[in-house]
Amino acid sequence: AQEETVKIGLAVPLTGDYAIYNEVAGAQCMAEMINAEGGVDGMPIELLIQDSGSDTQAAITSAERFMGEGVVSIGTIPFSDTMIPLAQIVGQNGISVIQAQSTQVEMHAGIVDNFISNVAPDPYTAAAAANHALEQGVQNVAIFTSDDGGSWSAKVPEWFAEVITENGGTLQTTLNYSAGTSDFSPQIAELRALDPAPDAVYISWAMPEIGILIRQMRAAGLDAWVIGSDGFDDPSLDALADEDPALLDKVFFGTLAPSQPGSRIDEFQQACAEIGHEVNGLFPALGADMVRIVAHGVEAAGSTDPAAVREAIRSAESIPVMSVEDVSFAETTSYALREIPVIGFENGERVLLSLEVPENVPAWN
Amino acid sequence: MTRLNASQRRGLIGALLLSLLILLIVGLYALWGESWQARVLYAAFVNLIVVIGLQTFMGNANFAVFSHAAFMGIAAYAAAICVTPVAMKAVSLPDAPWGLNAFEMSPLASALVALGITGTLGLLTGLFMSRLTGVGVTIVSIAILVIVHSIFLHRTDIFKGNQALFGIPRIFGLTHVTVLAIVAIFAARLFRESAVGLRLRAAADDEIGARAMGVDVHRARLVAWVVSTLFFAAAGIAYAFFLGTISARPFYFNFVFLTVAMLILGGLRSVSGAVFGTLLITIGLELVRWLETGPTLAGVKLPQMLGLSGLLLGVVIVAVMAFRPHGLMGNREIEDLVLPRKGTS
Amino acid sequence: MLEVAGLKVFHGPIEAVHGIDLAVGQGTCVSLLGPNGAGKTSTLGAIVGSVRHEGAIRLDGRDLGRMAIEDRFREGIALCPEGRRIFNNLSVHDNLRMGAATRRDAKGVAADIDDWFARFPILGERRDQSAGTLSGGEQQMLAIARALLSRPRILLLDEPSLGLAPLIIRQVFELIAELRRDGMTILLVEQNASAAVEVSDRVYVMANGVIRRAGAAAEFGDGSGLMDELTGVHA
Amino acid sequence: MDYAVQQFLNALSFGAEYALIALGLAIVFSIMGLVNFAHGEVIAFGGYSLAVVGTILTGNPLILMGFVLLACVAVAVLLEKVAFRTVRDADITTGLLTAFGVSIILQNVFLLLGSPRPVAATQLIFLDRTLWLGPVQVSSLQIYETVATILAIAGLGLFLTRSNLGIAMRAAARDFEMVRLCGLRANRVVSGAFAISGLLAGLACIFIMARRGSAAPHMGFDPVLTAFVACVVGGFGSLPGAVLGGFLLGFLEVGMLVLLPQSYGGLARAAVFAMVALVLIWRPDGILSPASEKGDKI
Amino acid sequence: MLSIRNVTKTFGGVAAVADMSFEVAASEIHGLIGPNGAGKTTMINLISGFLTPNSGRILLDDTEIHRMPPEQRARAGIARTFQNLRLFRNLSVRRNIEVAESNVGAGADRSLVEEAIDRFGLRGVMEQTPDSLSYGHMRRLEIIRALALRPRVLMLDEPAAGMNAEETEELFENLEWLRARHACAIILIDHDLKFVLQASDTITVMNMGSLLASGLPRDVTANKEVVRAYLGTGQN
Ligand SMILES: Nc1ncnc2c1ncn2[C@@H]1O[C@H](COP(=O)(O)OP(=O)(O)OP(=O)(O)O)[C@@H](O)[C@H]1O
Ligand SMILES: Nc1ncnc2c1ncn2[C@@H]1O[C@H](COP(=O)(O)OP(=O)(O)OP(=O)(O)O)[C@@H](O)[C@H]1O
Ligand SMILES: [Mg+2]
Ligand SMILES: [Mg+2]
Repeated sequence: AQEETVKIGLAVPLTGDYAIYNEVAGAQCMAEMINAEGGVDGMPIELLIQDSGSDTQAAITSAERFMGEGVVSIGTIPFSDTMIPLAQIVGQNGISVIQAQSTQVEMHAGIVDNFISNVAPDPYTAAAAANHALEQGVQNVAIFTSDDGGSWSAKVPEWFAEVITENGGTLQTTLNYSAGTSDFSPQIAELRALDPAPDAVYISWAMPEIGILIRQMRAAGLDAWVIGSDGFDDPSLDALADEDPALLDKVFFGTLAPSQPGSRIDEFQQACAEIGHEVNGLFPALGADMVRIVAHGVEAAGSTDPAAVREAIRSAESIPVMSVEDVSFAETTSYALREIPVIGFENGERVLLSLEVPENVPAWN
Repeated sequence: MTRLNASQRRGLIGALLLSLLILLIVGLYALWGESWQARVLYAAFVNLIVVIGLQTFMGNANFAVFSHAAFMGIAAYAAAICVTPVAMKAVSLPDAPWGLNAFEMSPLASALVALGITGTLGLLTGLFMSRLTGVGVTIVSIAILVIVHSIFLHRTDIFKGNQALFGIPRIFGLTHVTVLAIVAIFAARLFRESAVGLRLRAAADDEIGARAMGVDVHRARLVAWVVSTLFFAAAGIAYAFFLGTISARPFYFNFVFLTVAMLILGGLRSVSGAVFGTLLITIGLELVRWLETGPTLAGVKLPQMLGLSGLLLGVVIVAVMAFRPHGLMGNREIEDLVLPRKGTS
Repeated sequence: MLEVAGLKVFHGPIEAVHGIDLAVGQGTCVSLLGPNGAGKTSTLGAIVGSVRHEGAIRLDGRDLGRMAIEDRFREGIALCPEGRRIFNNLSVHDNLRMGAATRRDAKGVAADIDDWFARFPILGERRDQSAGTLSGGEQQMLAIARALLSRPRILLLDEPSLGLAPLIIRQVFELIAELRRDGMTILLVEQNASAAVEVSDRVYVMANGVIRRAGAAAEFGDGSGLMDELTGVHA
Repeated sequence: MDYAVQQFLNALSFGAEYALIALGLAIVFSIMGLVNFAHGEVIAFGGYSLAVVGTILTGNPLILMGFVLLACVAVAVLLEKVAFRTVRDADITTGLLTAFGVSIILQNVFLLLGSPRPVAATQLIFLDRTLWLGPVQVSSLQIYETVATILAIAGLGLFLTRSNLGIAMRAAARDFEMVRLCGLRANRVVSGAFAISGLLAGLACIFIMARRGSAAPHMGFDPVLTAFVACVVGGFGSLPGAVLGGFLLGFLEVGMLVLLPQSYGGLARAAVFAMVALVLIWRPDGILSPASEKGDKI
Repeated sequence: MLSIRNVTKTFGGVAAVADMSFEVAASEIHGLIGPNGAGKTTMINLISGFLTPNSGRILLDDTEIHRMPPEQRARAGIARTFQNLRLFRNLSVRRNIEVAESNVGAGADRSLVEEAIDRFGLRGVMEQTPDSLSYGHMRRLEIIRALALRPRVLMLDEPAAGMNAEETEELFENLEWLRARHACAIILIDHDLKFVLQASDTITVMNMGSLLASGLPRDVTANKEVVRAYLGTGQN
């Protein structure tokens, strides 16, 4: 039966520990843009949003509710402990989980077959960042790991180090930290004791800890590169330039989609601001891609039947999205193989340093 | 000596009344409920078992403890690792040590193993928990929570940390957890009215007075502690068997706050309080979740106010503490509302 | 000096004192006697403002009715309470300082404290010990001393002899007599009727929340048969 | 050698920060028997007020520091008035749970009014400058922090044992009404205690903000949890105990980070807490057990 | 039956009990008197196990008990009341008694406690919590609760404090009844000398932690030392 609207459920964390990873703002903005142009095959897109409070049970409950309302797809907390059971449960009704920003490798191990992520898994960003580091002549690296963020904080630095060592570099030391660290002095003392001084440190984490680390390293006279992952891709990192643009001089990160000034994301954010949506940062912006992908699937399938839409998405040669020209799931089935941007800073302004699909991604599945 | 004294008989009546309430709710759902509400009910009953377990220690001994999520997690992981088929574990736990991914057990055996492991850990921790006093109990319980959580996070080869341990057979449904909840209610009531329960409550009021009356305070606390960990274990098993995927995340502070708030609202001194508190907060949270999405009420579109649910918990705790420090029920049990005691003037 | 008229005292919903009248003249000692539960402590509680009450309480003609506890104290009403209520966690010396906390003359306070140590030498010996570890009787002495350290205009004593050895009881009653001679106004609640009557100018006898008898101390002889008479009526 | 000295100084400043927060907890506990878990949110409030005032009013760091102190004192006193006064006579558990409730409310208010992501407030990071003492590099912040903590401890100790108000504060811990019966305005006494704890929170907030450069809803939770542990290890309710516990925790934490092999790095926190549990088994009331201070006799 | 042998307890520098020895025979009422701070309450704490002696021994029928924890001594038959009441505030009067009762074997004499409840006038308040009782009732409840342990030694710390002559008399009669009804030794501390002398078979007088005198009531009151340290010259 033909529905009059295309419904997308978002059982996402607006509060709680993972609140910064939700894709609501970009999705809302994109849905409004599409609806303003007549919708998808004449059907408007409707977003059903519920706060999961970062809690798995709450997310699944909301998802079950959405199922009753006939959604085409669902987005949720981008961590596998929620995405897997949720996908299993909504999969019984043929509904897909389509994530705007999930980089977790586990989701692509074949546990669930109704999962699609708009971005490439973590090893890609690690490899891209490592490749750029090698180009800068980085040889000796130290990495920071933590168990607090799952494989994202624990494994990604190791993948980075793997690429470095495979190309003749050295992993000098692995340092540990925990979420909420507000003083890295002990780790910095360790870094300072390294001989030779490290060329680069890698950490897959987010603000404000990153800011503290950068500041304390620079204050301690360590001028090694500080390299990171998509967690760096947040406006609050750029804000360090207000203190001192030099703080960001030797900082870069591999991320999910280009977000420097003049990039498509940047333009999208400005367009959204004009129609009254504040879309702040990478993760919120990527919600727009997710909406575009679903819209494309509905159009191609000619229906809102979730399974048909999923098939259509997977068989499409290219799907135009907001953040890059297009993505495709034809080869990978569950994630978009994208060019990975490496972004750095010049005088405190973001610049795109490289954009490639890395060839030398460490084995991850 | 199986003859029950007057309080214990009243306890059974009370437990029966509470069970009827639970059955009534399940009945209402069966008749008119929507499918997503089954999940709400399931989660509520799992929480109920935890809150009742909390009541057996916190309520009777009058200490605030926060380690229950840890024990629940231990049981959930133990049951999950035992029950998940070998073929699935090859994918989900490829690096597990000690042959953990090379065996599988029946659900019943897995549950028993989980209860056994959790109970043993309860006993070991209880040996020193029962010796601590005052705030020390709270702090060591927090230490247990943090330590267990760190181990979950760190030993990713066994627990997968904040990633998912998936592929657990989804064995349990609403019926199972309803039965478990009712068993828990009876067990907690009988414990409260037992000699140990009575001594524990006496010691909570006046430890020195109780010792002078021959109460072995440490032993009573130890027994209650171990019993309460078994409740948490049951809840953990039910959680894992229902969801099919677990991670370290749900077994931490957020869950602790939620369940403690439930207990406080109802009143930690009584089992009925634990039940009412759990039900009320569950309903309240669902209401808030619905309100915060900005529904249309009587033709008026309410504004969207996402994020209120967290606030609600805090407000409930503070308001209850300010206006009814002993919770809705205080010292009373459900049967005290229905059948007044003789001789009270 | 202190006048109480139509005083009712409540503990939650329970009315413990049912409208009593009482007067304590300047420089006199008045005893309030009666069996357990008569409402003596409740009456004192009302005067210092720690329990809910109705009716008039006048100090030198001024109504204290709505005044807060601490303000009544500052008007010169000090209480040596039932159960002593010393600060267990403070040293003996600091307990005494608390009694004088509203005084501004640090030297005078120090001198007064030394006086009390001279009067009760055992307290002096325990000067820096936590008051909670004192024996029952030592705590009682401390409570009396604390109440007097503020140099109140009127002193309320609630069973000051409770738990004291005979020797010390005598000392306490001698102290009361001495204070009276020095012009202190005293309202005394006691179980030890004969000793109380002996030091008093006037006696009120209370039972079940009402005043049963009132009169000059002389009318009560040595106070002995008093309680029998009362409890006989209400047994 | 250089490395060892450096790590020693690091441990000292970690310890000083915990001690400062622990003192704030201990003073409220020793006076009111309240385990104030909302102390962390007082610190966070200071952080947010720095962010707000720093962007809309003035960038002058001295004024801002004064303002942070003021904000923390004000919010601590306010919390006492609206939330803790009602549970003043309640037992420890009631107070502790109330404090938890207050902490949850405040965190959510920060979340709703602010944002889940950190709000930048970098006006105080200038406090953190690198100094060289011979070959050893120290942060000026570490020095300020250690000195401030020592001054705070000394000042507080004198205040509580010498001044009438200080003695009254300790007395109020036991018998609130009796303090009033001694003519002291007890509400002021308790407000005073909260003001002091707010002041200590404000100091801690300045140091934390000087390092973090941003405020976030949960920023106070972890340090306060650690400080709470420090209090208990030291002997809850004992001010010297809080200080001792704070420094002990600082040394344990840095020691664990340095000594544990990297493959066990994730267990550093677990190891610290396990040691704390061991200390408590050895001395259930903490190292400097305040039992004598409580002075209870049977 | 209960022997205290050379027991010493010091707090810091203060010897609260110094080298005390005395014997309590089965089914006697043994008065323990002395000035404030003499160490009487400390003595009871030592016997009931809330303090352990620095030196010396405490024996119950030739068994050393001075290293046992209090609860074990309670179950061995040593019961006490407290100078400051220690009732279980959230339990009904009945359950207060049941706490003690739960520690005695099934063979115990059930009717003892029931009779005591009637005699002490608590029958009508069994389902109330102690807070709602008058102070006198609370004191009586403490005694019954201790009695529910079926003690062999019952120690009462100032049971008559705050009672008037009439009530003290009633307490005395209840003690007499108790002695007739249940064979146990009673250690009685009180400052109401008339009451103690009337009730006790033997009296021990303590002063500054040590034994000052002991013997029959009339011998003790005649003792000059006792008069000087405790009673003061010219009795009242
Ligand atoms: N806090 C309270 N709550 C309820 N009732 C109370 C409270 N305090 C006293 N009462 C009741 O009020 C009445 C009077 O008590 P009060 O303490 O004033 O008597 P009293 O004359 O001082 O007796 P006593 O000689 O035993 O000290 C008693 O019946 C008592 O039970
Ligand atoms: N825990 C303690 N710490 C220090 N001193 C103590 C402690 N307990 C008792 N004392 C001291 O020991 C002495 C004996 O005290 P105890 O309470 O036994 O006296 P008592 O004979 O019962 O006196 P009272 O008749 O006044 O109750 C007192 O001087 C008291 O100050
Ligand atoms: Mg009284
Ligand atoms: Mg005594």
